[in-house]
Amino acid sequence: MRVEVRLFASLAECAGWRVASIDPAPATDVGALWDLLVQSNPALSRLGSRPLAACDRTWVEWNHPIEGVREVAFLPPVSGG
Amino acid sequence: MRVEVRLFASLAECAGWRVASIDPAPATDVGALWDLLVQSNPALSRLGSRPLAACDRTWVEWNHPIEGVREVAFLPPVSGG
Amino acid sequence: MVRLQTVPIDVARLWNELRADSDGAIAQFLGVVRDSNRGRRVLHLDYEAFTEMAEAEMSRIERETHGRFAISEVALAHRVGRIEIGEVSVAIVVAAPHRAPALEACRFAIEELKRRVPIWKKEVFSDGEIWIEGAGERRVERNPSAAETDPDQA
Amino acid sequence: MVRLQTVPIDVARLWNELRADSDGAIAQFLGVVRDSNRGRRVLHLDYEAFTEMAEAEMSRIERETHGRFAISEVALAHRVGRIEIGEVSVAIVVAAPHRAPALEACRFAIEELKRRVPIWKKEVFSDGEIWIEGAGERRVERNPSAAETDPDQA
Repeated sequence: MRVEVRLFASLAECAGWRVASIDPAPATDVGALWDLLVQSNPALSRLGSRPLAACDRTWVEWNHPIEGVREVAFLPPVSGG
Repeated sequence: MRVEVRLFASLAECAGWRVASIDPAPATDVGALWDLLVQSNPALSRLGSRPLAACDRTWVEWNHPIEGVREVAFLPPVSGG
Repeated sequence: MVRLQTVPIDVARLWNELRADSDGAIAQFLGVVRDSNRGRRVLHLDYEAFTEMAEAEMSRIERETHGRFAISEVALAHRVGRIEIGEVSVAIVVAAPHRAPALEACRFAIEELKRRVPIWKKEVFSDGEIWIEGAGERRVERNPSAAETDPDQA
Repeated sequence: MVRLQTVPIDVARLWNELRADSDGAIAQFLGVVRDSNRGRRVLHLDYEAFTEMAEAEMSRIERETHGRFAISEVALAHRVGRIEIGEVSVAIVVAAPHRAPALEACRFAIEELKRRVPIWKKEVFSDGEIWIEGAGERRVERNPSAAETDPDQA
């Protein structure tokens, strides 16, 4: 299984990429997937607390399962308006 | 002593006049002055409850004294906006 | 900025005049003439004002709004005379550095204007006219012999 | 009506499109790009959106606003890309028969938009850029090696 992972704003600039197709194993939820990303991109940990997450364009909690999800987005706290 | 009395909106249409110079005696407050007007214009009593009042362009209560006032306005409940 | 005017209210111009580069928020309320009231078709409205007192009262509301909220500017504009369906009868525009005071000041100003400013509207129908007086809408027909209180509104 | 757009927001046109003759109230909020933030002079802003989700979230807010308030229409428009000082970044316009629901729906929609819609702004200064993230404004310098949390905003 692979999921499409998307990063935005400071997260994308920090990681140096915006979209990637990733095999999430062994992560089974969104929080564990973020931890995987931080392992391979240590700069992401400098941003402080964990970002927000959305699965298939809907806000989710960190324990949201990845099973059946096509796209996981990691999002800084929003600042539109 | 004379005061300038002004009527607006339905009150003016009902009385048939908008401004008059009136000797308020024996009335000494705004409420008594209104009662005098109703005596000489019985149609005004058909409007139901007493209107609002302003002395010299400021809202006042019914017991506001007339002494020293140049202009007394009787006003229906407002409906601007 | 306070305006009682017979010509149409130019809203975009109002807020261009108000806004400064240090303002991040503009809140605005417009009252517009509706085509009906309680099922009766309105042709147009006629607004009458006690002009001198209305301007004084609007200026007092302007000052009170500045005193209560962290805003840069507030404009109160009201039109008088004949106003057609769809035209703006009243406009409140507030410019402020931030949104919460802008929105709260806008609401305060329109509520105070409707409560305190001596202006009255008359609805004109194809078969008559009615003064709207007060929030309770005591209605008074123009012909004194027909004057009555609308029992629905008492 | 929901719009995420790179071209300037034409506010007068928005409310002319929304308004019907049965509406007596139009409430509007505009966010405008300010020339400074915490004493630092801003040259312009760059807004980035997660476009597909932002549009979906704005549509959800539109539906929720209709569900909560007695309104006729609500428009949410947000601009993305580079925006100059004094330009409108966000517009909420509500048309309703009466003023209380118009004002309350306008406030609800802008608060929800700011809380939930995935859009981020970057302030561009003469000597650098800063992402504004969240109400608490955690600021992240562009260069990862300079990334830090602003102690004033923690």
